[in-house]
Amino acid sequence: MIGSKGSLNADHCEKEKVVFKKITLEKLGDLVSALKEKGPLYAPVRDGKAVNFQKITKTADVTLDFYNTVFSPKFVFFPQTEDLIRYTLQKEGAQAEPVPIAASPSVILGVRPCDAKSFEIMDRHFLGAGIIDPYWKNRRDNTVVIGYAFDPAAPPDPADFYNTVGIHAADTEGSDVFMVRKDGELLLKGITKKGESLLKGLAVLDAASAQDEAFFDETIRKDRGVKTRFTEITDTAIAAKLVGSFEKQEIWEEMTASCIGCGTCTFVCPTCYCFDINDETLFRKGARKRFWDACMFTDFTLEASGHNPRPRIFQRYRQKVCHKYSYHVTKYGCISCVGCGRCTRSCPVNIDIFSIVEKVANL
Amino acid sequence: MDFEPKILGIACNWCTYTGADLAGTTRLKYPQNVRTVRVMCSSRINPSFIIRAFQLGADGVLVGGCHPGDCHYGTGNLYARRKLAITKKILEFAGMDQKRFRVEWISASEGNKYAEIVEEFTRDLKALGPQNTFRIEKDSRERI
Amino acid sequence: MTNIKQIEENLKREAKRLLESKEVSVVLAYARGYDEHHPLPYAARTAGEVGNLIFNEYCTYNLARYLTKYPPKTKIAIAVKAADSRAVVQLIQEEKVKKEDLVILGIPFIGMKDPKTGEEIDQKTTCHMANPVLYDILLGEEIRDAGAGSPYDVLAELEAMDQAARWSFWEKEFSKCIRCFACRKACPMCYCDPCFMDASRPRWADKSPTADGNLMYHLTRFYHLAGRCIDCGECSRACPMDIPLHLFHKKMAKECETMFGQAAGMKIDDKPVMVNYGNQDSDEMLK
Amino acid sequence: MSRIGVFVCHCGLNIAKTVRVSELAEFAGTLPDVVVAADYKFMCSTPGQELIQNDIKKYNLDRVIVAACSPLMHEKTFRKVIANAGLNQYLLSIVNVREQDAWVTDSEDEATAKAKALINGAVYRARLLQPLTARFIDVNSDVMVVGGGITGIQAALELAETGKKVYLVERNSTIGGHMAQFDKTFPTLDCSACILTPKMDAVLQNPRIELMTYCEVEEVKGFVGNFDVKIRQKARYVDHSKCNACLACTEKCPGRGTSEWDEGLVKRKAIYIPFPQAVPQKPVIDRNACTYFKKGKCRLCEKACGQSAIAFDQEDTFREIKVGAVIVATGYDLMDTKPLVQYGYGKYPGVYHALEIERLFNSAGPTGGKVVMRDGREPQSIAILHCIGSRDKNHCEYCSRVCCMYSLKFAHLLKEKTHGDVYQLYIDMRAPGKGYEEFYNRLVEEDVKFIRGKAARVTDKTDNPDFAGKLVVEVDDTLTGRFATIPVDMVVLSPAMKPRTDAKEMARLFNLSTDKYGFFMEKHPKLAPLSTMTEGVFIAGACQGPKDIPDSVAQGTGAAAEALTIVVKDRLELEAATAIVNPASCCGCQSCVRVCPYGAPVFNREKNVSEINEALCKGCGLCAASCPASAIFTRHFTNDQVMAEMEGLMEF
Repeated sequence: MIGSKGSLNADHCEKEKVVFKKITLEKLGDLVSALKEKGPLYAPVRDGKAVNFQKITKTADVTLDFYNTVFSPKFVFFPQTEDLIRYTLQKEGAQAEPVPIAASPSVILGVRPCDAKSFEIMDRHFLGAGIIDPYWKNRRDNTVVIGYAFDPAAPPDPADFYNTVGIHAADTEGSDVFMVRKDGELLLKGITKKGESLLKGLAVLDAASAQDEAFFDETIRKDRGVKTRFTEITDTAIAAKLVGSFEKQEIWEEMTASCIGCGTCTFVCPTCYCFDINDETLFRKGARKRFWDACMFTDFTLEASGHNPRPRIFQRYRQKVCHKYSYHVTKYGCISCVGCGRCTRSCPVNIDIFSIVEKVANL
Repeated sequence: MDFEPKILGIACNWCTYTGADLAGTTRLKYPQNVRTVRVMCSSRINPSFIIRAFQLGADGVLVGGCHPGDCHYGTGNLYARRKLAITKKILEFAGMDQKRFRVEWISASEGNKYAEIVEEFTRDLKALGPQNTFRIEKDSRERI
Repeated sequence: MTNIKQIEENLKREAKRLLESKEVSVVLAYARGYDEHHPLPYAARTAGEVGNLIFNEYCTYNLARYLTKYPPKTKIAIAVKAADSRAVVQLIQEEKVKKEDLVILGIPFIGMKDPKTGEEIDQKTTCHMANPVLYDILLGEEIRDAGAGSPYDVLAELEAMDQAARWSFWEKEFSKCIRCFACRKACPMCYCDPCFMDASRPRWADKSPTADGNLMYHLTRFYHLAGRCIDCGECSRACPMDIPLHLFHKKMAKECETMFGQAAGMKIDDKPVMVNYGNQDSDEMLK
Repeated sequence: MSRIGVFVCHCGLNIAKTVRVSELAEFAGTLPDVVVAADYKFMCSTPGQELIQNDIKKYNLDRVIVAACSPLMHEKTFRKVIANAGLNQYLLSIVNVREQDAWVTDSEDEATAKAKALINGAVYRARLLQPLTARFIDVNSDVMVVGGGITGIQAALELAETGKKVYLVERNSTIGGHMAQFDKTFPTLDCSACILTPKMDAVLQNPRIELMTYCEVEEVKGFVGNFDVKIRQKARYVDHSKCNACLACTEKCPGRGTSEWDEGLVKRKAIYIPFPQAVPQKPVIDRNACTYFKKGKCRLCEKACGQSAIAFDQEDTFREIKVGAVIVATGYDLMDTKPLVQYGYGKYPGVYHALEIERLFNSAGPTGGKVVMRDGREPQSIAILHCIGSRDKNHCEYCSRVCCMYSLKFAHLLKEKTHGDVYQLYIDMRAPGKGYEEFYNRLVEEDVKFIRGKAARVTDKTDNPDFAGKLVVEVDDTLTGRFATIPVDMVVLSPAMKPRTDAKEMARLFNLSTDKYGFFMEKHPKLAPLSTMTEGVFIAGACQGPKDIPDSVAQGTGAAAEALTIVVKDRLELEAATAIVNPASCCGCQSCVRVCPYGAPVFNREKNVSEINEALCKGCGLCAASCPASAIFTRHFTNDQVMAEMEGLMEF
């Protein structure tokens, strides 16, 4: 399980010095305003049918009445597009300047436990692979994550499977502050030092009672009982199974037959980190940009010669599954999936990645 | 200074480009706002060229071809007419002022027509002012 | 209207018959997904697999998209609803599939639901037809009292806007695009692979999702589908950002119908309008 | 990185008067990738050319931009200049700063600013230019002429005269066409056979003409200079290599078929030559009329033949020929007048159409040249009805051009032969040819009754007892404004000339376009009336539209000259700026195949991609603009080149 491997950001606070606060939901606006003063705030906003994290400009936009967002909040640390270098073409050649890596202290409010966990998985790649990605690191270091427990009373979405990958509906792991909803109130508990100092600096918060604390702990306990799906998978076992099934082309073709090859699943995924880098010029000005790419696209592996090692959809889908549940285990010690169910929910043809993983596990 | 619109012209080699040359040979005067790309046939024009021209900051786009029926390649401009007609509808529905996109059939002998159209188009575009609908704002290309 | 359970039964019966008689080697239909509200496009290849087939209100997806992935001469049976059948017709026009290789299983049904929202799909957001335009076997009774109205009614609001308002509408919508390309991949008519957007010479639009690149992508795609879009609404349903792409496609379909007198995917011997010209064409179209 | 040289021409004062040329060169010098920029009085002069060539060598240039007059003027000149300096000629960009800049404004500022933008556009484009090589193909020097009417005969004879080998393909068993059916020709009234038969004979005698009668073109492949044509030789059931044309067979034959040559007015034998002067003079067997083929016995012809030339077991054979150019001269059909029931053709025996009348006049015709009707009577009164089907929006909107004149000819001949009353019912009298108006004037003198009005109806029902037994022609006389009824014995219809019934099929074979009536379309109505959209295929005569004999003959000669321009060459230079498909991107939608006017793209079903036959491609770029996948590159006008040029033009 992921949790057993520990976290790279482990600066968890001591039990006895717990910072525990609360605020009524009516005063959510005040909390939002207070957080906004600390720096850029990212929080869930309803736009049409969907709720998504957005950089908050209007306090009233923030909503905490949602199951989960369509997109994961990974973009706060890893934006879909960012300029790395900006340049001007001149007679003598290009004049280029790197874009300074500057992130102001910011807060993400309302992150579900599975998403909070995803940040730690991404840390292994961006910080722990021998090369530290300065863009990721800078933003991670400067951001406080306020986690938000799933409501134990509400049934989980059928697409979700976070507890089968070892994450519970109210896991505090990955969060700096963890938030539980109690009737008309929000209970906020500091999980890390970063989180505690944020809470301490928020005058709008009230002190929480022992009763509140009991409710908080009870919610976490109850949420451990929330079941998403029933097949249990273990990282190393599934990793090995996948390696063994790699050559079974027919099975893969059948399992992925309905995939249309769009990039939706990878773009909504909290743990997909593949990107492309491209120089984009208009007139004489341009930028070297980094932006999300998707292994489901035909041109993801297209080589300059015209050769494509993964020309077919089943090969690309297999790559996605193998990467998340096998190669990632080998390389970073855990699977790269938090069971948030986003890919399944967003898939235009209702493909469920976990059903495929289950099939492979049962081969 | 007065607003001087930039017009991107795309002219077919056989009729409109030759007609534009004729306007010069006969020393007709018209505004210098049009910059022309020569293509072999109006049917060569990919509708994306028109969209791109507006993105690049053209205040107007003028496409010129042979009169239908007189195409050097026989039927090229008949296809072009459909392509450009639908392009016009796309621009219009996207919210581009359709007066900024003109398609004219100008034969090799119609130097005066060419000059008149450029004159008229320039005047119209001056009245419309700068095109800021599709124009790429160079500094706002980044997003988070 | 035939009961949906009955349609499912008919579908299974015909699929079994077609596969057993070897009339076809594949039946394209739907199977249960991770739950019954989320069906999966499914290709049954044996009579034994027919048991996996289902049909319910959530079987929205336009299966014509899968036709082009089979090698030529594969005998395929395909389950189609009204708009889906038009996609098949359009593909036949474009010679991507041959009529003689297909057994079209027509489904006359109104009241499909969007699996993502669970809500019933408003007919006006699709081609507003109840019966398939072409089929070999109809899996239910033809619907005679289909709702009134035109598929273009939903355009009224946008059409009434002035140009600036329309631009700000589309500018906002296109700026949402994340280039996941679900729209083009879900589209039964978008069978180019690679797409013009994947070309590197020239890059029609920046590879990163910039607002201007999004504009170029979508407008060009609207052009590529002008006269070809059969108005199934799949693009808008596939879009994770809820961009109402179908509205633009509808407008182009309406314009093509007005100018060229031909709607997409209605007759197999029509020639696609954008690779054709006609005697009725006039310079009025350019006004 | 490119190394671009920019050369600004003053053109004396033509450019320099309005454009500040040195400022322009200076500006060009500041642009990225431009390594040298210079201006000079006359770039096209020898010193100007040397300046460019020296700089190419000195600065190792790989792209050249010349800002001067229109590319339509001097692009070829400068291409040669850079080619002589060792650069590929397509690595040149011309900036038009004269016709489209200096000459169209008086403002120095405006002209200079525009010139800068144009040069910038050229620099953007030049970076992406690709070297192209002109390709040559060998040319087959033979020509095929399809159609052995007067037009085809003329074309074949003219070509053979130049020493070229000609295949003359005719579907009938003789050449001669419609002209062989005519008796006299207007306006000179000389005998048709007298002027035609020597030409037919000349064809037969010419060793360079291979006459292929009773043949049809089955398939055409290839392209200009190299057409592969498959020809079906229909079974004649007579071995012409053995036949000595004694025609003993035809005398013995008991079979009866309908004489096509006599427009069905009489019967002919089952083994027959169509008419006495037919070329070749060798018979064929009409299977449908032959007793042996119908009943299984007879074979009288076989017994009569001393050469053992009769071959009942003959079958159609096929032959492939290679030619460099094709002339299509397939002629016309006369409109079938039966559907125009108001004129009673086919209902009243006294109604004839124009070709039938021609046969009645002819001394070799069914009546030996006497004008007697189907019932044996000599007509005492005859009405000639013009514009039957022609100039009629319901049938053929066009004027058939020849009917007025031949109707006048008929009037003259009828007058001469019957001394009866002859009426001309016409809408307008059209006589625009040489000697035609004079001919009309002559007829006016000849006591022919001209009634200006289109005949409305021909009927045999009448209340007037004087008209009993007559055909009554009803007409609105537009000169008197009165409705007239004319009792006559005979009615002659002058029907429209129409495209051959199989013209569409023929058009498909040769990839020709047809106009809305079905006549073959010329490439340009004025400047290329004999060329078609398929290079190397020419059209002549009435297959392009109604024509009289002089025009047809002139076109035959013209088409021969056109064909000669191709086959006179050993090799043909192909357009270098053609389109090419990138098979890796092609989605197989066949849009290119559907739109190309030249049939250059062909769909390869095996690979599921389109391929372009560059020999057919003219480089218009329609396919590239129609390709949704951007898989087609129109060389020299590729998408990236055009887009880059636009970017450069819009920068300033």
